[in-house]
Amino acid sequence: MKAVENIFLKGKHTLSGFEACAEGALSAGCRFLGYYPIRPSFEIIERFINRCSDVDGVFVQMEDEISALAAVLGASWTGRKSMTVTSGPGFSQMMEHVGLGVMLETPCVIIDVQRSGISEGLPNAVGGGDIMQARWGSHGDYEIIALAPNSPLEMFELTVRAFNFSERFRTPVVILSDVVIGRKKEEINIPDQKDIKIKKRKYYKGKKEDYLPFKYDEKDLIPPMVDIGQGCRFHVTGLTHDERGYPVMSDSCQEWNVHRLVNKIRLFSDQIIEVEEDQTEDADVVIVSYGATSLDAIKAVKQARDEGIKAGHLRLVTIWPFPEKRISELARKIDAFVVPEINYGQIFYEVERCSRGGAETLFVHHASSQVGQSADILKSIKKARGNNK
Amino acid sequence: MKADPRDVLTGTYYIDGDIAIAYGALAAGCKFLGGYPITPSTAAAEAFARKAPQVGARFIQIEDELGAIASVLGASWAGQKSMTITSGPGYSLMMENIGLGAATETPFVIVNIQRGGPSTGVPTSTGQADMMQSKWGSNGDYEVIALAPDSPQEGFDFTVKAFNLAERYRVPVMLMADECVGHMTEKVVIPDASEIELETRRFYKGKKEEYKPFKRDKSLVPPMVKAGDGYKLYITGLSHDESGHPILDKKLLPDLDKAGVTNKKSTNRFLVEKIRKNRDEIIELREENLEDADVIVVSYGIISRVAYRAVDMARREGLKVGMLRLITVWPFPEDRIAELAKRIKGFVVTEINYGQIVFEVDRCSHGKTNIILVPHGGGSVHDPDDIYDAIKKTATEKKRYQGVLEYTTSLERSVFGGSMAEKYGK
Amino acid sequence: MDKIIEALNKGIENAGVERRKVCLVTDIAYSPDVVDFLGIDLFHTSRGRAIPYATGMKLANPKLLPVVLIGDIATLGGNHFVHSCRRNMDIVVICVNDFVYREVAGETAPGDFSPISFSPYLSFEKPLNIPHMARSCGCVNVSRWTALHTDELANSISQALHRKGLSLIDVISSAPDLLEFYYKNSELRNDEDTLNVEIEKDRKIVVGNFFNEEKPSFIEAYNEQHTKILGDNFVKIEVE
Amino acid sequence: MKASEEEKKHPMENLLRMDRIPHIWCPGCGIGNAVSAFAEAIKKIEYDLDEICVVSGIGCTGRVAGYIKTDSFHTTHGRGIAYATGVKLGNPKMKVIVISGDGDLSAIGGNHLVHAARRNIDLTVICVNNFIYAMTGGQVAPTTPRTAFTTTSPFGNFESPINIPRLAEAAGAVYVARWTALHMRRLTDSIVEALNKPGFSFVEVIAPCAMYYSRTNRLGDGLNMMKFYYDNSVIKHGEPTENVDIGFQEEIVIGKFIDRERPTFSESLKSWQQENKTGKQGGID
Repeated sequence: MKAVENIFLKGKHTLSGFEACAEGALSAGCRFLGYYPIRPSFEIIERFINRCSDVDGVFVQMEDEISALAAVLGASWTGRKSMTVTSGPGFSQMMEHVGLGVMLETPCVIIDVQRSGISEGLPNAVGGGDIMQARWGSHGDYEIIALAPNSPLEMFELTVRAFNFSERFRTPVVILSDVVIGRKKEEINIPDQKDIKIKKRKYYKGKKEDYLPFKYDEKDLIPPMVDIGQGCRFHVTGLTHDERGYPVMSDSCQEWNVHRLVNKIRLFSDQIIEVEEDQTEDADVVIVSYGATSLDAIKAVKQARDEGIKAGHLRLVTIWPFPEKRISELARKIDAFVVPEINYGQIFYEVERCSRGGAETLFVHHASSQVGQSADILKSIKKARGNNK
Repeated sequence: MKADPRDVLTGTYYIDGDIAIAYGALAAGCKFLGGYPITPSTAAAEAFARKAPQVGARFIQIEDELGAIASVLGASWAGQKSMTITSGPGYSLMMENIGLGAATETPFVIVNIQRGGPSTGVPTSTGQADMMQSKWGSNGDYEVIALAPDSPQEGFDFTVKAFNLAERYRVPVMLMADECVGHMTEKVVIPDASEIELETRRFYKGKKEEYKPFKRDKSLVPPMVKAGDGYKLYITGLSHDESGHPILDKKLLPDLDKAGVTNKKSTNRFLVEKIRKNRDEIIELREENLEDADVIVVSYGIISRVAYRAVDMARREGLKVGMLRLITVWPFPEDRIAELAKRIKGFVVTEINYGQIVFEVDRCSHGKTNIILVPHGGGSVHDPDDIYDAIKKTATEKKRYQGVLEYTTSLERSVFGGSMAEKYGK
Repeated sequence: MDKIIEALNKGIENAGVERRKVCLVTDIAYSPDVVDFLGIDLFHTSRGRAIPYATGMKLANPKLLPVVLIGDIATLGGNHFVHSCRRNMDIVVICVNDFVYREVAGETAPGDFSPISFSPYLSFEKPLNIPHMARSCGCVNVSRWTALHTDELANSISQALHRKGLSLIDVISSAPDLLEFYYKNSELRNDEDTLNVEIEKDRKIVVGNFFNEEKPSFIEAYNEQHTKILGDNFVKIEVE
Repeated sequence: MKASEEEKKHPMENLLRMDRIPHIWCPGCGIGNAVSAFAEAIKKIEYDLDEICVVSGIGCTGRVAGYIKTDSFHTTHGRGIAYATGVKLGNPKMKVIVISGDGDLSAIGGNHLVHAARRNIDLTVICVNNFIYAMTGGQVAPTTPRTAFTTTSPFGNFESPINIPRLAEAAGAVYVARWTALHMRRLTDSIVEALNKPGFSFVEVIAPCAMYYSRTNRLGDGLNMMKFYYDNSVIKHGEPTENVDIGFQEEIVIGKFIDRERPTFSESLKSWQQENKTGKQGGID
């Protein structure tokens, strides 16, 4: 086995987004991958498999996506940071276990390489239709964290951050990636392993006999965790449970349990939300974009500015929780939002909601064939300005 | 078309919602149910299984929910009205195939007897937290129709309605009942078959050679054919064109440009358009006292019955309160909400979750009015006093909130000793 | 893959069944030409769910003859496979078995391929013996051929179309350049115990009709049991 | 004479969550027997209790994990084995046991059973087979014998039941045994053997469901049924699993059917990684 410090890449490397994602997972300390192969996510898996014997990682190809996520949840409780990699239809199959992950407060990362269209759709084309699914796809109430990278470097950085968030908030974190970002090759500068901030799991420190798996910290609503095999001999269940982890079927227990699960993210969303803004200070029209469409949005803003239109750009790095406050704030200042998406309206609805009538909201359907083209976005910017003049 | 008298169990019954739903399905001419047992929906499957062999309907208990929904899709293409019955976790498992059903424009009905979630949650108690999931749960874009009954009688009526909508729009229709409705025993009147109006599937009538499964007219809903009638169908969950053929470069090369360019031919956008454009025909609302209302309570399903009491209490106090009950939750009545928002002081939204439909109300009111959510995690229904209190607060509020205000229920106060939001500085 | 379609065409032809009643249910995307060539309906369902899809079709319209052509039988669809065999559901299942073995009967396969990317199993795992699995779940008609055994395969298919209950045909198939290799390295052993037909390194691929027995099919059992209890009140499933 | 504190204690107190007793199972249920056999077996193998993990799915038997005082997980329906696979691979030191019902393991979880056995993951699976879905109120299960009545087979079950030992064997399990709930000593010994066996071991326990299965089929109370199963079982060690089908109220063949050796998943993975490193295995780069 190689010495640990030599395992991680550092310095300049030319990597595709998918490769960067696998490297990011390794750097973040991911040591377990459960997966089922599905196009186009396989490149991440291949990279991880080839690298993971260096770091004593484990991977397993399960019989379907349902069991892939189940295995990841199980492995996470052993103290290994765990992830799964999938794509649209596979993500749909995982939905039940996203709920279990939330309920058992299991840290794990799900990398969803979105593909175009509903059902099988176009397996090789870029898509953006799983945004709302990431938030609402499992039954029952929960909140989730979802990040959308837009460059190979971000694939690396956000993967690391996703693991950090999952450990900090004890929840599944979804990376909503796509093939445009994943297949893009770039020279990226990977920081030294010791400069990468890794969030450690919050472990329980008290007496073993007194451990209660869901006794949460008043400060941040998160219960400290233990690993399997440490001797705490705890029980956890997907049923509504009390702090001992035992099932209790009452509405007050449900309130105690689920309202906290929702609020542990809702009330601390400021610590999660990150947006990237460009020229929004004086803008009349702001484009709200994420992932692959943000590349076109950047172009459109530049073109619009060249034509003398005051356009700005807000890129969602964190998609969920949604930056409600910032959108509301902007809505009061500007004339219109333009939301380009590779779907028929998902984040658009969120922007419309949060603008609260303050600004007009225009949707641009961005077909996967249009990725790389900014004409439609530019047209909408002009239209938005026209409407308000 | 009228219902077939052989399928309709005309009479007055004292049964629970699950059974009423099963009888509704039979009355609607449902001939196939693929199911897997899950509390609290099993009584419906059991009732169907008892009656099915006698009316030529088939019941099969498949090995899991994924199989159940897949068999329903197959049965629908074989030319029969078909349905499945499930609850939260099973519903989550069905997500992939709901997408397939929507993509192939297969008419079928899913009954979801909602329970407290997430995950296994409280299987024997109520919840309403799968509402957003029914619209957004599968990957990619699609639209569905969802109905919310509030009593066993409506369980029967809406099941028939659900089948009619499914056949008319060739779309998955969700009957979003909940545990309370499913397990509540009440009087159910099943009318004579001649009084039950059924929508028949619109079959293609033209020449065989010219048939294209996804070629549509103005209604945006293409006519259907049965499998095995010699139309050489090619039905796929891949993005397809009018003739149903997948749009893919033959060698499945990971070539973005090729795949991208071809998707212009895709019929995917009709999946959303056929519902969005026909929204006005689909949406059904129950409105009460809205004319003079200052505050409108928005609710659906079982919780509307609790809300009625709160509204009653408030009315008696002289507060001008109206009641808006969503019969169709999806598609969402955007225009009506926007219209109402302009002239009232606030919406009070009550649902058994921590905020789902309330966000839609918030979106559609465009910041014109206050929105108060009275949440509940499930396991039981709201205390009407909480709703009453929220109504009163909204009626007297002078301030305009930014965003949804979450009302601190008595349950939250008793469990957490106050408002969580206040405690953590929100 | 074309070879299997060819055999299927021949099989339907030989069986003499009404062609349009045959429905091909698959989880693999085919070129639309296949539909025209075969003159039947094709349903491309989600991964692994072709068997229950066909089950629904058969029960909703018992006159149909669903043929399931499926690649993910052992992985995603494994459970449906197990239980359909148990039920003896009235469908034909053709399993496109495409795991890659580099060495068969001591010969190394030509060409370069990556065992990780294209095999349904990781290369260090023991693959499933599909005929034996089917057998132990209660399936009573099991055969295996390579994709190049066109005539034998067609025979199996036409025989399966006439049979009641589930027939499993395991077809060894993979990249076109390997078909010849597999064909060459196969060995015909009819009525071989399915226990011995495992595909292993350095061993020939055993093909043949392994098993053919009578057992009431799902629909027969359904009709029989309900008639027994309900008598005239029962509406039978009419197949013919 | 007063009982001492020690005597008052339950003999299995260090293994059971006494704060959760009384349990949810009905009087006359066979799951309790399976649990006590399991507890006895754990005691016998003298394994560090901290390094044992029990995973179960959903259903009556799915609740077992909640009563056993080790690290224990009550997961989703049918996915107990998949979850346990993650636990075992994540921490190979753990002894991971899946205890669940027939519906959970063989219906919805059938695929995971097959593939865990094929991979030969080092798990012990104990399946309590009561021929019915009892938690949801008595629906037909894949194990329900022909002609038996249940709520979703109101006119008698017409499907052939699955023979789980045979399925497990065909998939590649290294240890397969079946006992009834009254064969306590033999069942305990069998679980001990299974626990000590590296690889995928499977023990089926035939148990009565006194609430639903017996009621819809008029089979008397739990004890009658247990006695019936006991009296009508024949022990045949090494019997080919194809002969161990179960008919409605017919003879049940029990015993240790399979005990064989195969490399486990971790062993295969390790040797593959070794080969891979020395460059013997081509194909991936």
